[in-house]
Amino acid sequence: MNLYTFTSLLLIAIGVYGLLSQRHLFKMLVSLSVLELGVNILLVSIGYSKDGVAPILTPPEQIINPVDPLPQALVLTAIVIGVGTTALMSAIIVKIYKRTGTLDLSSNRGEDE
Amino acid sequence: MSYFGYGLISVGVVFYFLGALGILRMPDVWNRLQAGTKATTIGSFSTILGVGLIRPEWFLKTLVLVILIALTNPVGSSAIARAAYVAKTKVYPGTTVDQIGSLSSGDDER
Amino acid sequence: MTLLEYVIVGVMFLLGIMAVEVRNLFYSVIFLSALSILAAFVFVLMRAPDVAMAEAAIGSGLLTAILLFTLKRVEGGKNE
Amino acid sequence: MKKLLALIISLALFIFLFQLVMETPSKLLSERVSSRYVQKNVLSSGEAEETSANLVTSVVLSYRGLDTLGEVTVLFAAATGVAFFMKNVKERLNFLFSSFIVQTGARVVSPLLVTLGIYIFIHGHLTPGGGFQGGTTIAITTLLLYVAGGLVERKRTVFRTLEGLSGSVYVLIGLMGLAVGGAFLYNFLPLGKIGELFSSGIVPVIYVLIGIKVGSELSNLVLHTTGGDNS
Repeated sequence: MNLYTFTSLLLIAIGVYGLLSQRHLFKMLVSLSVLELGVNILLVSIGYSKDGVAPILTPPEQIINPVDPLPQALVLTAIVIGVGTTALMSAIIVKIYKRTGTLDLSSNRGEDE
Repeated sequence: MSYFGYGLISVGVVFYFLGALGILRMPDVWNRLQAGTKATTIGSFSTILGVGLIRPEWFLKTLVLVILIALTNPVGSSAIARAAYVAKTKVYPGTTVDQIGSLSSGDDER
Repeated sequence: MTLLEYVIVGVMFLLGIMAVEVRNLFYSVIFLSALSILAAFVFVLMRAPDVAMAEAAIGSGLLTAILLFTLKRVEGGKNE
Repeated sequence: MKKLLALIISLALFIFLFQLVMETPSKLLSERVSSRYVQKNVLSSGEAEETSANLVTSVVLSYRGLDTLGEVTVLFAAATGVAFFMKNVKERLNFLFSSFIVQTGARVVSPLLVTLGIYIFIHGHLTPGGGFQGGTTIAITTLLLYVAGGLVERKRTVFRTLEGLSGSVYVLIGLMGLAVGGAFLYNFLPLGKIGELFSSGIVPVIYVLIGIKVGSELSNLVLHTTGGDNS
């Protein structure tokens, strides 16, 4: 348990709080981005060790005590996919705005009941 | 050689301090932008070149960095200033000259 | 070094709360962008330079631009 | 009232996750899954997975190469979805601050940025960086040219062609590995020594392809998000 894991848990809690409390679609998108950032930091911080070095081999010697490269590879692709899904969500938000004229979830609750 | 590099880094730190002071003390957006951009451009130049003089094997890389900063920093600050003008930000009352307004008064909307 | 880490963690916490809670949607996007830059710095501190490069390029550049374009399309959003 | 409930729920989640992380034991280096990729020497030139200097690249393209193909496909699906949803949006976004200075600056800086992106993804197996980061840099160049006044509006078919071509060549290299060595994405090129540019077999080739694919994909995504006539 180091400081970065604590940070990531804080960010995850903030994201969940935003998703639960906000009633505006764009704010929910921002909350989801914060949540995603927290999950990325959590995954990398699991592989972090305090006296580790970066997992890049430099020519003179063997690498002694690197941090775990497996979560880093996972997070690397997760970040790039995250921007794709965020763009998809924002396109859907634009479509919803063109259809209904509002993005506030509490105002058009009566339509689907 | 390396003492000269440390001297350049000290000059850069002084310029950074002046830039921060200007951002705190200046009255409106354009004055702050001018203080910040000019001071930090010179500060970044001398700091990066100082690092390049201390470690001579990095000198070419630092030169490339200086060229990139010289290309991008004025363009960025000009874009920010123009955006602030278009957005009708509040102007410091002591300002006397408005050259953009006199030049393109009609076709501001483009 | 540790003082720097504590300061960064505190600022990240504040920026996260501001990004979720602030009324103006434009400010919300800007706080999210600043949070991404600090997250890239945290990745550098965690010895993950690859992830830091991707996060800095995407979080400050592409994600902010896409969210701002969306915000301009929905005419400011009219939050409340 | 509702905010209080949300606060209580998120605090409970935070405490639950905190307990969970506290009870997870931290593993030693030799017990990790990735220890085989970590313990390698610069001077040796052994198996296929041991000859790229960047361990993250080695994990991304050797250990999880098929996953990476799937992830690039997910990105393609997201870009297609954005194009579908933005199809009927007619109006373009205009930028009032695209002045003469910005246009000239974008024209000067953009070749340097594209060169930087290509450098990043060619050296992906030696230094930090790789296909994903270089592709993102190229997409940011597209964004810069768009903001500077729509200098890339005619390049959409180029991006689409490049993206389809690189994806096809990725699958083709995988099938060639299947034909030569009996496994999909088998590393059939000569391996070389760690630290040189032409080393570690098909890894730099695939990373260059991923860089081109991600760059054109994200550029298409940006151009679709800005709307206009998507054709």
